[in-house]
Amino acid sequence: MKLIIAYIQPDKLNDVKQSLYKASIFKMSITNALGCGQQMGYHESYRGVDVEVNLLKKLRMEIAVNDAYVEPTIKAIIEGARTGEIGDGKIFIMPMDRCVRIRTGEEGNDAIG
Amino acid sequence: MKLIIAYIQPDKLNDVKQSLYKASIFKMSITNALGCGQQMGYHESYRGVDVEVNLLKKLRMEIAVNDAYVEPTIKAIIEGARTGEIGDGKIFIMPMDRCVRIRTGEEGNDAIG
Amino acid sequence: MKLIIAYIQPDKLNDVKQSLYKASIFKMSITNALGCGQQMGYHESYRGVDVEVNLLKKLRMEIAVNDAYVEPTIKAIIEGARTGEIGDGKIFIMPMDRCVRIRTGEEGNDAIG
Amino acid sequence: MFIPRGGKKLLLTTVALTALSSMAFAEGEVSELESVKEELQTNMNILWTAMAAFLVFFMQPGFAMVEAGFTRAKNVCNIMMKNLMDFSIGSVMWWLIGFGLMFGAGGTFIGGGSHIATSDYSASPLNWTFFIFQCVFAGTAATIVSGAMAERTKFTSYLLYSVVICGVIYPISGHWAWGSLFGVSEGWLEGKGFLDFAGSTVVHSCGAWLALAGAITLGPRIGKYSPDGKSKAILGHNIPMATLGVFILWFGWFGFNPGSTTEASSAIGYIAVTTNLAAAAGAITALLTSWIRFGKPDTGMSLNGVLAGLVAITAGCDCVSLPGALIIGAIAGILVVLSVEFIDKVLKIDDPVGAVSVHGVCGVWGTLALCFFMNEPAEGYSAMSQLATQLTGVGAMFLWAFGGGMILFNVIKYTIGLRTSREEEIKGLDLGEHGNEGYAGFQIFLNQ
Amino acid sequence: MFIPRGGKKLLLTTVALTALSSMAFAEGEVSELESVKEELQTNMNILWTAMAAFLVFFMQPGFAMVEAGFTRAKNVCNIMMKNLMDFSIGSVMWWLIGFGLMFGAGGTFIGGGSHIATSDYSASPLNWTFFIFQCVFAGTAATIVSGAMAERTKFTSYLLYSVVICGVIYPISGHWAWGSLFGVSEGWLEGKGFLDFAGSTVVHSCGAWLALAGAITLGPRIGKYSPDGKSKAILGHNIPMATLGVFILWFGWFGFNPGSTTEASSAIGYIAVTTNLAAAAGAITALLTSWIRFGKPDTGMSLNGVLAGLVAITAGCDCVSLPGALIIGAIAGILVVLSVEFIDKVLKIDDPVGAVSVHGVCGVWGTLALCFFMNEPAEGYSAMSQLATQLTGVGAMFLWAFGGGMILFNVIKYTIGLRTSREEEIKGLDLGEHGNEGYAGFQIFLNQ
Amino acid sequence: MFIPRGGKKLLLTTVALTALSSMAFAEGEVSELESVKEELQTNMNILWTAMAAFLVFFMQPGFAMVEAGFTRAKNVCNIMMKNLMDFSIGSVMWWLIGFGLMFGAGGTFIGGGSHIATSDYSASPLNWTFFIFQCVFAGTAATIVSGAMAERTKFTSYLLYSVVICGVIYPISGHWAWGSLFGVSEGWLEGKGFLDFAGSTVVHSCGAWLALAGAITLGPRIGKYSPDGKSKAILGHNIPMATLGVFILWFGWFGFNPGSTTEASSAIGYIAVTTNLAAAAGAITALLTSWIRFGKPDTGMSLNGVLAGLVAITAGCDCVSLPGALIIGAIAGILVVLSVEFIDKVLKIDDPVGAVSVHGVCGVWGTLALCFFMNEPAEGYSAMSQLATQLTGVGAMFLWAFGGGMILFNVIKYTIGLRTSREEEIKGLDLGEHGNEGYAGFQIFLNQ
Ligand SMILES: Nc1ncnc2c1ncn2[C@@H]1O[C@H](COP(=O)(O)OP(=O)(O)O)[C@@H](O)[C@H]1O
Ligand SMILES: Nc1ncnc2c1ncn2[C@@H]1O[C@H](COP(=O)(O)OP(=O)(O)O)[C@@H](O)[C@H]1O
Ligand SMILES: Nc1ncnc2c1ncn2[C@@H]1O[C@H](COP(=O)(O)OP(=O)(O)O)[C@@H](O)[C@H]1O
Repeated sequence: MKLIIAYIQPDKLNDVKQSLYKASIFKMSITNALGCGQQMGYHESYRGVDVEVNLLKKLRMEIAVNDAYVEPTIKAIIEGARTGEIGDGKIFIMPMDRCVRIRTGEEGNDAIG
Repeated sequence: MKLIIAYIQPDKLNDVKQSLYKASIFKMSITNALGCGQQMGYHESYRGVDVEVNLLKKLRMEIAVNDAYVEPTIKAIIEGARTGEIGDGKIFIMPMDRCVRIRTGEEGNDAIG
Repeated sequence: MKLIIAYIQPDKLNDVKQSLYKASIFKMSITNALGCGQQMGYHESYRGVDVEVNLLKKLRMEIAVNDAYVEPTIKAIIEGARTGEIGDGKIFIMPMDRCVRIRTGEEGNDAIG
Repeated sequence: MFIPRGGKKLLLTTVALTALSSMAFAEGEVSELESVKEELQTNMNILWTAMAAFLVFFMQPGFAMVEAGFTRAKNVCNIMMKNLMDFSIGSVMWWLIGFGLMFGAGGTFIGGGSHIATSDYSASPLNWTFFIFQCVFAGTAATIVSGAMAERTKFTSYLLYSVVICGVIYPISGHWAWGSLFGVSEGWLEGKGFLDFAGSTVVHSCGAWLALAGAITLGPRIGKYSPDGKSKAILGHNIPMATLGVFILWFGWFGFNPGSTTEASSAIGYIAVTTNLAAAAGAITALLTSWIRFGKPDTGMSLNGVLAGLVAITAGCDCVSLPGALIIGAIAGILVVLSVEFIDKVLKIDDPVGAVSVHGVCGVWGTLALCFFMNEPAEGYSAMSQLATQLTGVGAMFLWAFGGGMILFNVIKYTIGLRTSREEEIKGLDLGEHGNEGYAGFQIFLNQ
Repeated sequence: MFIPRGGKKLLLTTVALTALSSMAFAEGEVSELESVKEELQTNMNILWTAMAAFLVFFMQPGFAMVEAGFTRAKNVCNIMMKNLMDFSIGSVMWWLIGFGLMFGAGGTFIGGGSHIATSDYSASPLNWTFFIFQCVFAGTAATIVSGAMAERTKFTSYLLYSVVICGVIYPISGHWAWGSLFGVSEGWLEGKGFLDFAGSTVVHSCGAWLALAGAITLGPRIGKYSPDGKSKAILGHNIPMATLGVFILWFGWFGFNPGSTTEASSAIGYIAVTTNLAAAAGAITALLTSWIRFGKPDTGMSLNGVLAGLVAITAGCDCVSLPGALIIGAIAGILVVLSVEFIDKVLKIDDPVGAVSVHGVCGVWGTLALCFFMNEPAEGYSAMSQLATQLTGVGAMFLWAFGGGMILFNVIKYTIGLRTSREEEIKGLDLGEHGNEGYAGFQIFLNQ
Repeated sequence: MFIPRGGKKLLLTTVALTALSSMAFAEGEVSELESVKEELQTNMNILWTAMAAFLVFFMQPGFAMVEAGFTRAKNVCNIMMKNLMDFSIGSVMWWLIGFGLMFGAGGTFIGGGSHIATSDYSASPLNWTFFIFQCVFAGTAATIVSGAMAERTKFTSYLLYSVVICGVIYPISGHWAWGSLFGVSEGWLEGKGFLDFAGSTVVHSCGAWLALAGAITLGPRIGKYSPDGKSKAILGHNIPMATLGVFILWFGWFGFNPGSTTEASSAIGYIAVTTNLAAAAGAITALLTSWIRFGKPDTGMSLNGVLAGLVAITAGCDCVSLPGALIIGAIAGILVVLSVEFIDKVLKIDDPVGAVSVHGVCGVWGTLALCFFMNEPAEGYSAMSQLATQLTGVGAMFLWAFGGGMILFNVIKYTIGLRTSREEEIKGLDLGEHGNEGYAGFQIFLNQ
């Protein structure tokens, strides 16, 4: 089992959700995040003073999947999130030992879906 | 050492904290998250237009524990969070290599508690 | 590859960013978190009723690094975040299997930076 | 400026007498001057009373902001809706029956049907302005209750309550003390010489005792008291919003108190000064009291202090001296802090915004206190006998509003139900009752 | 109180006549009394009209709060700026040419140049007060458009629009119905006996039809309609802010309607009562309609219901009966809910705050409905013939404002461009147009 | 309408003279008419002055919203408390000693003890209305300082400051220019013919120079300047809140400027027009200036532009021509942007809301500029000699308020301390000073 963490542009969420759905991946969790990456930030100005914003708003997705689903998930995320421009984001794949469904207590591959 | 990630219903936090305390687990970190799972969302309506809300508000807990604490922690979370209804949440158990306490620089099992 | 998770005091972010920059670590992601730790919380009062706040506001940093960077990253975080007082925070180091850059699809050590 | 007994009634009577006399001497030149003078003064009174009514109307969002600011984000739409609808329903009920019951010709206990749903405005040029002024007062009494019942009341039940308060409860007790203001009827309390210039008792206590009945009948919010009965704080989600609300109320009170002259005269300025001094004093002493009791100057309590001072001065704003106004406000600021604590920690009644303390306790205080701070007491004035009269009024209002409230809310409770389901309360009334969200997009911790 | 035809014009004419007569008999004693009376009454009228103008000015933040509350956090600075600048630009344009075109000497279709950028205030004591009162009315018409064009309009293009509406579009159609109020000119519509006391058509429909043209020309916001044309909800980010806005507007409307007397008289009170009843009725019926149609009482729709009632009563607030006011408001509350749905789901025009339904549909409704609810119709009054006149006015306004709007917005579209770039719309206009952030520090989900 | 020198004083004198004359001829018929006229006009003046005072009072939440909107969420309770308490303390101090020092019988430098904590209101019917009107002016001066000292001032020290400004500093300099308005005393500045109708200098500059002294004594907020002295932006947390504040202030200013007539006359309308034009022009030019300098139209600066225009027109709102008003406002809008930058980047003084630029720089500009834009200058009027007088007033105010402020704040600094601890400033004053939280439940990034 793997836990897939993806950072994407906030406005790409709907596209990513669509392409995940197409790949039959329906479960995920999302948090707000600020990201610092190759995209160098932008400049706001506030009352005449320049503000260098180098922490950009990103969405962080967490998807727990069985091993067989790793590749399709990565592919689907890339498909939904890629624009080809800097700032598109990253995907991190982490090993996961166990997964438990709180409602039933069941574990493992069944619990994930 | 393991990092335990749990998604629970927001209103279950106090119950989970209580049952964790009873199991002598006092340290944890919490973030807000939006979750998409078996629970199919609900319908709000806004000015007459139906809104399908399929990202539900969840709390995400992160608890780093020594191996001996994994089972008690899982048990405690389930005890506190279970209602038996869809949406109760999931627990993910991840391997963790090291743990460092910033204040003292100490590492490993001592740093976690 | 490792994923380094650090919980720090919110007002230490700038210092930590500085010391990470000095160690040539430029990429990171940040979320808000509430933390429960050795620091025992504090008391607000609201309209005469005491409020025990035991979930303190923390920042959660996530930094994906190649193995060679693990030590410098930990050192830099400690340098930036340490005050010596309770509440300074924790660092968790997690194994990471793969890293993918969404924009290019490239993987591994190159994708991380 | 001191208006010895019966408050505003005399002013109107004077106007009426003038009108009479000017009619009597209609042929003479002087009387022509008189009639021009009266016509102009009446227009001025209309102008003033209308402006004051608008200011009092503006207290509605003030109440909404205070209540919402002191409660949780997940119930904010529901609170907005309650405040919007109680005034809307109240306005219609006021026209349908409220005004008639309060001011129509009738007995000393209840006004008559002479002004039920009337469209006739020929009687006196001030009439419709008087009507709207009294309408926004009724709306104020109605909306006070909302805060004490916040975060757990069924919306339908609240709507029902709104129908009853503006249609029946407020007008009847209002008739007792103010029935004669319209000139066709007189209430038993004003007959006794009860003084309540702008409504510490008639408006504020009326709302507060209903609020108390509501809060008791509902029971506390989930999580307000720990299993061992210790009070726990449920934090308000937006203190600047509550502060804006308090400032709006303070602003509106300049219509509430000085406007109750319903006449453009120098009394306006004096009443504005007493009102302002009492509010300021209430803020200062509430600040200090909270500082002493809780170790830090508490924002919520200081805001309550302003309202406490304002409620307290309302009864005597026309007749107390300036040092009197200062003292009345100052003591109200202390009282409100102690009362909030007492009701919360000892009585264990959950009143999220402190409505009972602000409008009830300080309303009583102000109604009684005026006896001792008269600016220019009339010849033979006795503070103790006035106090007896005031006590009668205060007691009658408590029996009526609290008793009536207990009956009303219990009838609702055992018929259509007064409280939302546990699940709805936890998820928030916005989703449960309205299917709406107050702050879409904002990330908010919902664990309380 | 009923002012048979021509609305406020007669009032001023009476004053003028009185002035005349008092001059004619300047030697007699009575005329001295007359002139004192007139002087005092004029001062009172100035006082009242000025206060009313300030209340109407205060509607500006009301509109800003409603619009911002019903839209997303990422565009909130842009919305604030539009509301600030349309009034600022409008005020300057009004002085430069708007007032002259609307009220200056000229033909029945357009006023003349006699009051272009004038600094002369000697003509009549009321003049400058009249000027500021009419200025804030123009500002109201201008700002209505902002809501319908929210979240996707280029800022520069919006500024350009502001110049044109207050400088040209509003004053010209305003001249048709109200030109004679200043006393030097008369419009063709008022000549026909068109009744629109405070501007259901002249102000609100004018803004609404321009808004409709703008919303059509812009097209819907990204994500408002799914590829198969289904309407999707884009949630407003701050419902308490929208509610505060509605209450502020309600408050301001007490300047808008009663203030349109521009005279301190007993009509103020009556108009305040009709206005308040219609607003309350609109809130109640919109609540019920949304409850029936969507299963829960919707906050946004109830708020729109208040505004619907207010817009509808504006035309006839002086002349309809009280049951009439109640019915006009109540039907407006139903209409607005159905209209918002119709425009959104059937016409598929994206109007984020429902401006076209509130100000356009209910403006038309109110302008026509007054024919059937006259309080004291004049001898020989025929509802049907009045309806014909009203229909002429309503139709002329639609042609003028919608037609003019389509031309204006299309010219802008094909020259400097009307809509922001796709990327800017997605990231938010605050960053794109202003480089600002509305809620720095707050964590907000930006995925919509 | 032009009131040549001494401003409002003459108006009151005229009234007094009329009163006198009507007494002299008490037997004749004409004088009876005179006395009726005066009685009615006085009631009207009371009505107007009271309403204006309420509008000016309402500026208090305006200031609170602007200050809070432009600063960080973690200090919002503290800012609310400062704004609440400075007015509350100010009101009490004003009654205790302020009013007496400013208007009591005394010398030309300082008023006397004749009206210290008085409860006597028999002297003139307008007195108490005059008292409350002046009280809210004092409150305005006091609250200006809060913004410049935001986010780092100890709460106790701020309370102490509030006692001193309303009790001593403002009344004394106020006496110089306006002492004679009450009729029992005259200040040296008005004696010289200094013109400041509604207080560009007397109120706004007074507050601003105190604010400057406060900001200098405090030093900048942590993180405002990088180690190498580069200015860094600290973002305001709530721009819609700041915008609402500015609109409320604009609304209140219609009480501030037109209200300063303290008389219901046609001047009200004219002053409302000049005030509105200057505000609009200030908004437009500040928008353009920020656009040119920063590449995008900045929201914060446009909001400051409105206030700049309003402050600048305050001194001459009664006497400048309309094009003059437009130019005065327009230049103020440019000045404020440049001044904010200059103070921030060159002088490196940290004024979070731009109070010194808005109220100080534009206050001076407006006080001087009126000399050149007189609408109907009196015979023999010389702009240059008037300028000399104005410069005297402006200079005297600077010396008094800035000098007094430096002494006051340094005394506080070296006794009880002026600034909160570093830790408290970083965690936020809400937690540190009050143990409160402004937005409980909302997730907010606290890393600044
Ligand atoms: N090494 C890393 N550790 C943690 N987060 C990262 C890392 N690299 C990138 N991110 C996250 O991914 C986001 C996008 O990265 P960025 O470098 O801007 O895009 P790209 O890969 O297209 O150049 C960043 O804003 C940050 O949130
Ligand atoms: N595979 C997954 N990956 C990431 N998060 C998940 C996954 N499955 C569930 N979750 C999280 O857990 C929450 C509860 O899951 P849900 O399926 O609704 O409950 P249940 O397991 O009781 O059916 C979801 O809202 C989501 O936040
Ligand atoms: N075992 C743990 N699991 C998850 N989070 C932890 C754990 N221990 C500490 N934290 C996080 O680190 C923060 C700081 O920990 P704390 O114990 O207060 O500091 P210190 O290590 O200096 O005593 C906590 O508030 C919490 O967010």
